[in-house]
Formats: sequence, C-alpha cells, structure tokens
Amino acid sequence: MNDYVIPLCYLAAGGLFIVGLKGITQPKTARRGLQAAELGMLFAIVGTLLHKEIIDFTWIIIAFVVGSVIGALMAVFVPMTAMPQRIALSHAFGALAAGLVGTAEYYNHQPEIGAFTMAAITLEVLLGFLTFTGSLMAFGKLHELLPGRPQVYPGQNYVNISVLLVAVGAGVWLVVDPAQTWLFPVIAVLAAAFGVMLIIPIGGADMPTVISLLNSYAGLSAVAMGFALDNKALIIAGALDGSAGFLLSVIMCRAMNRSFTNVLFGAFGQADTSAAAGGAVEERPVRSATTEEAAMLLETARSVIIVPGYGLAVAQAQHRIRELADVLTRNGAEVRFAIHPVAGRMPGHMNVLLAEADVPYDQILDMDEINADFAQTDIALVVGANDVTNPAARTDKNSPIYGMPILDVDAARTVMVVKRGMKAGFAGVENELYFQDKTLMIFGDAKKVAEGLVHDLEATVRA
Amino acid sequence: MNDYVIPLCYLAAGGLFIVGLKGITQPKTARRGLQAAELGMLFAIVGTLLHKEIIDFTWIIIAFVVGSVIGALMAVFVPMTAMPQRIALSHAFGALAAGLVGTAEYYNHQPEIGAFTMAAITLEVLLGFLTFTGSLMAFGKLHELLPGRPQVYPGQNYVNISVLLVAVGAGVWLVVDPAQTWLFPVIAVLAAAFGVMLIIPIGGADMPTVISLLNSYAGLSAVAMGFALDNKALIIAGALDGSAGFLLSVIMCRAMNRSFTNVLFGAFGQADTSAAAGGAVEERPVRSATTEEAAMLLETARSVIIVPGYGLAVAQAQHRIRELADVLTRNGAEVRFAIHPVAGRMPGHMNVLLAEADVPYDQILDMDEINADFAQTDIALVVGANDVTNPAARTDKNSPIYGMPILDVDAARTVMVVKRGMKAGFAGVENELYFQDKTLMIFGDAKKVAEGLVHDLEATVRA
Amino acid sequence: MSTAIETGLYVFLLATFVGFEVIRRVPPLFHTPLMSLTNAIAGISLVGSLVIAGSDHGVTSTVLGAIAVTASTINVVGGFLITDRMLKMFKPREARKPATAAKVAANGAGTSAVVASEGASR
Amino acid sequence: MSTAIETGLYVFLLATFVGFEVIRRVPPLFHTPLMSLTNAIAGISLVGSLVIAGSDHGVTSTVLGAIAVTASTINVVGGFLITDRMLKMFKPREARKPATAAKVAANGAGTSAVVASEGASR
Ligand SMILES: NC(=O)c1ccc[n+]([C@@H]2O[C@H](COP(=O)([O-])OP(=O)(O)OC[C@H]3O[C@@H](n4cnc5c(N)ncnc54)[C@H](OP(=O)(O)O)[C@@H]3O)[C@@H](O)[C@H]2O)c1
Ligand SMILES: NC(=O)c1ccc[n+]([C@@H]2O[C@H](COP(=O)([O-])OP(=O)(O)OC[C@H]3O[C@@H](n4cnc5c(N)ncnc54)[C@H](OP(=O)(O)O)[C@@H]3O)[C@@H](O)[C@H]2O)c1
Repeated sequence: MNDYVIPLCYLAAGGLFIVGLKGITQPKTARRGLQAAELGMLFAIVGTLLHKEIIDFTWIIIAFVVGSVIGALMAVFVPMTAMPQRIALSHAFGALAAGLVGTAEYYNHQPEIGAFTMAAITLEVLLGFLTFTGSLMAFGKLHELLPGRPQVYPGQNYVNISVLLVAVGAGVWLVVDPAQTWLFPVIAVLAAAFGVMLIIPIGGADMPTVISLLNSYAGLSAVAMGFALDNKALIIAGALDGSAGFLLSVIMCRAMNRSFTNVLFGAFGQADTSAAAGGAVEERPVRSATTEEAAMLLETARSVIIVPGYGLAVAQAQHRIRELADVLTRNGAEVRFAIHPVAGRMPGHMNVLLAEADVPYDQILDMDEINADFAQTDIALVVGANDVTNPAARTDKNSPIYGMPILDVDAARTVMVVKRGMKAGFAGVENELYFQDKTLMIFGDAKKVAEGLVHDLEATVRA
Repeated sequence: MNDYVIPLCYLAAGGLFIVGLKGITQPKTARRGLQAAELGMLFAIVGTLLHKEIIDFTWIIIAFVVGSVIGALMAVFVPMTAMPQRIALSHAFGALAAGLVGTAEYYNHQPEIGAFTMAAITLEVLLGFLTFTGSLMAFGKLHELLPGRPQVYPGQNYVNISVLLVAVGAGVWLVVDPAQTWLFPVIAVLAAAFGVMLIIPIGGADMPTVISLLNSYAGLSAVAMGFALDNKALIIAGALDGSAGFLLSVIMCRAMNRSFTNVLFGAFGQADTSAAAGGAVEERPVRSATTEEAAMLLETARSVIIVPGYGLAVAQAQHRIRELADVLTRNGAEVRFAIHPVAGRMPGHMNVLLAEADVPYDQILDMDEINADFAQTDIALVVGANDVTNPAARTDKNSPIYGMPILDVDAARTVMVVKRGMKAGFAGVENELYFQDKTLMIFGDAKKVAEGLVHDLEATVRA
Repeated sequence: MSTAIETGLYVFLLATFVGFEVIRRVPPLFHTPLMSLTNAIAGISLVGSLVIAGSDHGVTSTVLGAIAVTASTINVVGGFLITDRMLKMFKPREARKPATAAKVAANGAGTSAVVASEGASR
Repeated sequence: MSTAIETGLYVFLLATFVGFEVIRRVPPLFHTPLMSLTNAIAGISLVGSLVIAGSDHGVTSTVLGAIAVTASTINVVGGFLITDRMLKMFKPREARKPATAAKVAANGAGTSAVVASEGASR
C-alpha cells in the first residue's frame, strides 16, 4: 500500500507547491495559493512519516513541538520592519537542516555510498553550511548586531575565493577517493568559514540582494538533498526556492543597474562611510520649510504622490504616513504611493509596510506604472528615500548610480523631501534634487515629521 | 558510453523544446526559438538512432527520405490560406504514427507486457486512431472535400458516446485480462470509428476549435507512448503539444462565449444553413455604395481601421487589402488592422495572412488593444467579417452569439462593410450593424472590391 | 546513467523552468510574501530530517536529525504563518474598514466623489 | 509504484505546468505558427517509430514502423519548414522593404512625417 501512497504524497506535494506559487501572482488568489502550499507540505510530511525506516517518534515529536512553538512565536511577534532579518534567519535554519541531514547521511551510510550520491551529499553540505553561516552574518548586519559597513582588506577577494576552491577541491577528492573520510569535516568547516568571509566585505544595505542570493543557495542545497535521497518533491521545492531567490536578486541588481559581481565583490557603500566620516558634505543653500509651511502647500494640492524609502522603514513611519494620506484624501486630493523596486530594506518591503498600515494595494503603484504621472502631479512627497529619486542616475555619467532607473519626482510641480539632514543615501552620492528651486526640504525624523504634517494639516483644514 | 549519451540526448531534447516554445512568445526571439526546437529534435533523433535494438537501417532511411520529401513539398507549396487543412493533416500523421507504434509494440511484446505498460499502450492506440480519423475528417471538411454542414440525426450523441465507452471498456478488459488478445483490434477499430462519428455533427466553421482539441489529443497520445516506452522526451513533447492545443481551444471557446460541450455536441451553424435554404433573408433597406463612392469617402479619412474576417481569407484578398492600406497611408491616413481572436479559419490565421501580404505586425492589433480606438476613428472598413462585429452580441440576450466579445466597429464615425450579399455569417444571425445609418455596404467579392477601391482611390488622389 | 540521476535531472530541469515562468509573473507588490512563502516551502528539508531523527543510527544521528527537524519546522510553521499574516494585510481600496468611510463622510463637501465611489463598491 | 510510472507522472505534471505557463504568453499574433511548431515537435513520435522500423520483429512490425517513420518525418520536416516560412513573413514596421519607402517618398507632402520616421529607423 505504502508503495503507492508515499510516492503519490510526494507527487501531490510537488504539484501543490507550484499551484501555491501560481496563486501568489495575483492578489485575489494569493491566500488560496498559500493554502495549496500548506496542503502540499502536509502531504510531504505525511508521506515521510509513513517511511518504514522511521521506528521511533519520540525525538520527532519533541523537535516538532519545539520548532512549531518557536516558529509560531516568531511569526506572531516579528514586526514587519524586521522582515529582512527574519528572512535571513529562516534561510539559516533551512540551510542548517540541509547541512545536518547531509552530515548524518554521510556518517550513517559512509562506506557504501555511491559516487553520485556522494557528490550530491558533498554539494548539499557545502551549500548548506555556507548558506547557514552566510545567512547568520546577513542577519547580524541587518539586525545591526554587526557593523553594517563593508569590512575590506587588500586581497580579500582572492583569499575568499581560495577558501571556496579548497572546499570544492576537497569535495571532488572525497568523491573520487571515499577512503579519505577526514576530508568530510574539512569541507564542512571550510564551507562555514567561506559563508562568513563572503558577507564580511558586503555593506548592510546590500544585504537584500545577498539574502535573495542566499535564498537561491538554500534552495539548491535542498535540490542536492533531493538528489542524495532520490526524493523528487525535495528537488521540486528546492528548484522553486532556487529560482525565486535568483530571479529576485536579478530584479534588484537590474533595478540598481549593478552586476552580481559588483554586489558580491564590489564593497559598495564604502564611499558613504568615508564621506560621512570626513564630514565632506558640501554647504550649498537649500530651501527648507517647517511642517506648518509644508502643510499649507499640501492643503492646496489636488494630486500628491508619496515616495517612501529606506528612511521610512527605519523610522517605522508607515502608520503616520497613511494618516497623512487619509487627511489629504479627505481634503480632496488624489493621493498615490510610488514604489521603486529597491526602495527599502528588501524586495517588496515598502509594499508590505504600507499594507500593514492599511493602505489599499491599488493605491500603491510600481515605478513603471507611475513614472509618467509625476509630470501631472502637484506635489511629490519623498519620505526617507534618496538614491531612488536622484536625477544624477539619468544625467551624470560619472555617478556610481548612473543608469539606474529612478522615480521621476523632479517632474512634479513641487517636490518635498523628508529626511533628517543632508546626508547621502546608501550609494553615498549627493542628490541634485535637493538643490532645485522646486524642492522643499523638511528636516527631521520621518515619523515625527509625518505626525507634524498631519497635525498642522488638520489645523489648516479646520481653519 | 551510450548509457550516458542516450539519456542526455533526450534530456537536451526536452529542454530545447521548452526553450523553443519560450522563443515564440516574442517576435524578436521567435526564429531563434524555432532553431532551438529543431536542435532538440536532432538530439532526440540521434539519441534514438544509438539504441542497440536498431539493427537494420534500410527501412529507416527509405521512410525518412520519403517523409522528408513529402514534408518539404507540403511546406513549400501549401498556400497560407490552406493552413488549417495542413494542420489537420499533420495531426493525422502524428496520431497515425502513435497508433501504429502502439500496435507494433503490442504485437511484438504481447504476452509479457505489464499491466501499466499495457494501459499506456491501450491509451496510445485509442487516442492515436481516434485522432487519426478525426483529423482526416476535419481535413475533409476544411478542404471542402466533405460537406461543411453539420450532419445530425436524433440520438447521435448517445450513439457516439456509447461507441467511445465500449472502446474504453474493451481497453480496461484487455488490461485486466491480457489473454483476450482479440480485444486489441476491436479497440483500434472502435477508436477509428469514434473519430469519424465525433466530427460528423460538427460544422465546418467549428473545425478550428476541433483541430485545436485534436492537437491536444495527438499530444496526449505521444504522452501515452512516452509512458509505454519509458521515454521522458516523448512525455515532455507530448505534454507541450497537449497543453498548447488545449489552451488554444479554450481561448477560442472563450472568444466565442461558447462551451466545449456546445462546440463538440451543439451542432452549431445549423441555423445558417436552414436560413439560407429557406431564403428567409429579410428585405430591409441598407445603404450601399459603389467602390468609387467609397473611395471618395476613404480619401478624406485621416484614420482607418481595417477589420478582416473569414471572407477575406476565402477571397484570398490579403494582398489587395495591403495595397489598399498602402494607398491610404500614402494619402496621409493612419491605417491599422484589428483582429478578433476567432476571425478567420484558425487561431491567428488573419495575422499570418496579413504578414504574408507584408503588413508589418506592429500595424496589426488584437481586439483588446484596439477596441477603445474605434471611437476616434473616421472609417472602420470591415472586409468579409460578420459575426465578430455584430452588436447583437452586446445587446440581444436571445442571440446565439450573446456575450461573445466583439470588435466595436459601430463606434467609428463611418462603417464600411465589404461582403458579397446580405447572407449571415457562421453563427447564422442577422447583423444589425448593416442597417445603421452610419453603415455603407459595398457588395462584391472581397478581392474584387479591394482592387476596385485601390484603383478608384488612386484615381481620386491623383485628381 | 542510473535512473535516479536521470529522473532527478528531468525533475530539476522542469521544475526550474516552472519556477522561472511562474515567479516572473509575481508582481513587486508580493515580493516579500513570495520570499517568505518560498522559505516555508524550503522547510521541505523536513522530509530528510524526519527520517534521520526517527531512524535507528545511534545517538549522534538522532540528535543531528532532531536539530534538523526543529530548524525545518521553524521554517514551515513560521513561514506559512507569517506569509498568511502578510497576505491578510493586502486589501483593495473597496475593502477598507467602514470606519474610514464614516470618518470620510463626516468631512463633507470636498470629498463627496470619493465617498460616493467607496459607497457604491460596497 | 514502479519508478517508471512515478517518473513519468512527475515529468508529465511538470511539463504540463511549463506548457501552460509558456503558451499562455504566446500572443495571438503567433497562434498559427505556435500550432505548426507544436506539430513539428509532436513529430517526436519518430522516437518510437525509428526503433520499431529498425528492430527485428518480423515484416509486419517493420512495415508498421516504416509507415510510422514516414508519417512522423512528414511532421518534423514539414512542420519546421513551414513554421520557418511563416515566421519569416512577420516583420516590424521598420523592416519593410525599401521599395515601399521609395514609393512613399515619391508621394510628397502629406506623408512627410511617415517618411521621416521610416527613414530614421533604418
Ligand atoms: N530594497 C532593496 O531590496 C535594496 C537592495 C539592495 C540595495 N538597495 C539600495 O538601497 C537604496 C534604497 O534607496 P532609498 O532611496 O530607499 O534609500 P537611501 O538612498 O539609502 O536613502 C535613505 C534616506 O533616508 C534618510 N533617513 C534615514 N533614516 C531616516 C529617518 N529616521 N527619518 C527620515 N529620513 C531618514 C537618510 O537621510 P538622512 O540621513 O539625511 O536622514 C537617507 O538619505 C538604494 O541605493 C538601493 O540601491 C536596496
Ligand atoms: N477563427 C477561428 O478559429 C474560429 C473557430 C471557430 C468558429 N469560428 C467562427 O467563425 C466566425 C468568424 O467570424 P468572421 O466575422 O470572421 O466570419 P463570419 O461571421 O463567418 O462572416 C464571414 C462573412 O464573410 C462574407 N464572405 C464570404 N466570402 C466572401 C468573399 N469571397 N468576399 C467577401 N465576403 C465574403 C460572408 O458574407 P456573404 O456571404 O454575404 O459574402 C460572411 O458573412 C465566428 O462566428 C466564429 O465564432 C472561428
């Protein structure tokens, strides 16, 4: 009986995972898709528990309960602003599981493993431990337990690549000559070391791209596990995970007009630090305004586009900004939100934050959808966004962000920028936008400024 | 060696077929996609020829040469207007091959076939012969060797379904009790008979939907062959073929607002015949015009949308219509073509005909793309199209085409309709469009009228 | 070539194609939930972990297995729950809570058009 | 369940998903070439036909195999050639043969804008 039930469970799981992902391509079907994926996981678990190799459920039950409790607590209490960290952490968990399973498989069956299975196990362990430590490092940088600045030293890239090559070489040797059992721990340790070394030179703000890439590696380690265990549901789930991570990182690289190599080895975001340290911020005159003055202008606007960025997430200002949008709407203005693909701290992050603050998703528009509309807009209100609005990307060939597609806020009749000071954004370049005649700077923390604007606007409207 | 080469050939073939289909999603990559698919087929053939079961190449070479010559001649000489027939014929060839391979497999290995392989072979033979005769019938109707009218008699659907059920029942019996070898020819003959009976009650104009469905069956018989031979490249190719056919028939059914059941068992298009036979065409006044009069109007138009239909294909008027479009363009008008998804004799047929006549594809727009533009258009020139422009689809709940999405030609300032007389189109319903004040009928064969319009327009422009 | 490898390669090739085709259609709106959903799906490493935690290969193996099961379960349970939490937050304009509409209505003239459209959709 | 069945089911399931995802993106413009391309791909029944025509199972089997090879080859060769013939016909506006542009240019004033845009793109 189980000869039929187990394979069919896995087949169903594989199919349902795909159906799940298809669901999430549309708002209407997204939650149904999620349910399909959940059902798929249920099938996979039931199919696995029917394996006759499993003879003792004690540890399974304990581990399952512990895992469920931790998972549920994390799911309920993690704030939306901490999503990037949580995602990094869960890559670490997934990869750890893959690495440990590979290790156990190796030691349990060690002398009689065929060359192909051995290669799959080696790859699984390599990718597993590399992704585990890499994701932990990414978590540390995102959660600001570690310094966000890229830590670089001369020849770093060569050292890193050598470590990886030695680990891969050891893997090949082990597959060719399985008697060299001492190589196995060497591979595991080198992989873990490489994971750490890979992330050290990458700046905190590049972590989103990096976690997408780690997503892809975690998927590939599941694929390797699938090959090692000859389990097709694992291969399917791993391949889906792998392609999702890869596509997201490609989308982000493209939206920043940067290459993979540049993200991984470019130590981008250094300029930022040095500029800040050197105090090299130029003193040029800008027009700045108080929240009262800004509120008076906003009161007369018929159309406003709000451009949220990384600073909004840092300030956790999403709820206040939504209130501001509500007041403006009540005042008769058409209010929309414009989202750049890399605004914020992870792909799609701004959308989630705004959705959390109860902004309807059809009021949130992607860069391509809204860029043409800035020219017909009274006020573009930039909140904690910088690089994604920098016109230098269009005009200045020497700028590090040249060629990056940006939101054309400078086409609006008036531009208001909310930020704390004149500091540069992640790319470390000055923003010409701030010195234009039509631009008004409102200095302060995004949340405080938004509160002030709501307050003053309500006063103005009432008056 | 071959233990690696053969499976890798098939794997490459499967992958390249998918790459090929991906190519054809965009004009720029379409031909590269085709080349990928060709390369895939080469891999599949090379992989197969390496099989050690093949001991004699005489017949293979003869058959291959004969097939290539016939295939090449057909490809070079078939006119684009005859595409639907050719497609039907090639379904017949593919299905015949599947049926014959299944038959040979059965008799070659007969006593030692396992239940699963037997089921696959039975399905292959059933689908193969059914699709073979069905496609030949479709070819006959499309090539007008057979009467296009639906041939119906009472209880027909029950008889047809009984035949199918008996065939399927015999198949199940054979799988359960392989000793009953006499059942095999019975299955083959019943399947072939069902193929014929299935098409008899379906009208000629419904053949496009039917050949799409037969496309899907042919694909499924290849899938069954893949299961029988344990060959994954076959399964992939068959599944791609099957899903393409299925999706195209769904698209067409949706574009006609009809169900599969209605197409297969509805004997649609009967009304057409009876109306024509009874001469029940109502005598209501219409405004008609000569080509000279029409040319004078066209000369003043700044924007013209040409709506080609089945009549244009029948009249082979595509080249003349393109000349007309050229003259109008030279006269300063913006000329575009609007294509309804089911205009013509097969999905996408109008596009191919216009492309053949050298109309650039960015001048050809789908219904959804252009429907909103009719309201800003001076003249909508309907050439041999009827049902796809019938406003009754929007307004008349009792019309058989109610709910079908149509081209909104009646929104244009002036509508010109080229057709031979007042006869109804495929759906057999009258077209209110022709009796509107803004509509001008130009009676005559589409090709002749187009020639006349070009001639008169050139005369007018020169004058 | 062993059938296991061959099959694995087919499944990997095809699943990757499916993955790319489907995921390229996911709108930026859902990129974060997408990541968290694939995280949950990657909890499929449970499949390997469970067998190791439950089979009889000595204590070390069982402990490794149990840790792996814990880690995978965190992903599965946490991933699905948090994806659900996120997806629930996404609402179209019409579905906003009535309170907003009431507040809006109380604000009179300038916004009557907005109120009307919100009212009509309910 | 035998691995052959299991594998077959996986490949079929995944290939069908891929098929639907890819083919739904084919624009109506290419529906006819799509059909003729899938026809050519369905010529894959050659794989079965060749083995039967070339193996040693008596005359009947060889004849059936030879007919099957002929039929499949017609599909492969004819299908690819005709798809190529069709795809070659599809041209964007800029790629139209120079003769047209010349004719247009000879026509003077009213169409100068068109001429300009055609000229610029070459
Ligand atoms: N989203 C992703 O997935 C992703 C991935 C990789 C890289 N990136 C990179 O990240 C950057 C994102 O662009 P962005 O425009 O969103 O951010 P940004 O260019 O980094 O600018 C953020 C701005 O917010 C301001 N800010 C910080 N904290 C604030 C607070 N509490 N209140 C108000 N303002 C505050 C900062 O100015 P002050 O210090 O003057 O306040 C800063 O200039 C891009 O360069 C992109 O390439 C993003
Ligand atoms: N394309 C597909 O894949 C497909 C599939 C299934 C069903 N269909 C059905 O086919 C129909 C297609 O609509 P359609 O508007 O293209 O065609 P239609 O409604 O069938 O009308 C074609 C018109 O062309 C005229 N005509 C015929 N020969 C002509 C000639 N030589 N010169 C000038 N006019 C000629 C006919 O009128 P006269 O006799 O007065 O000239 C007829 O009214 C729809 O009802 C659709 O549901 C299409």
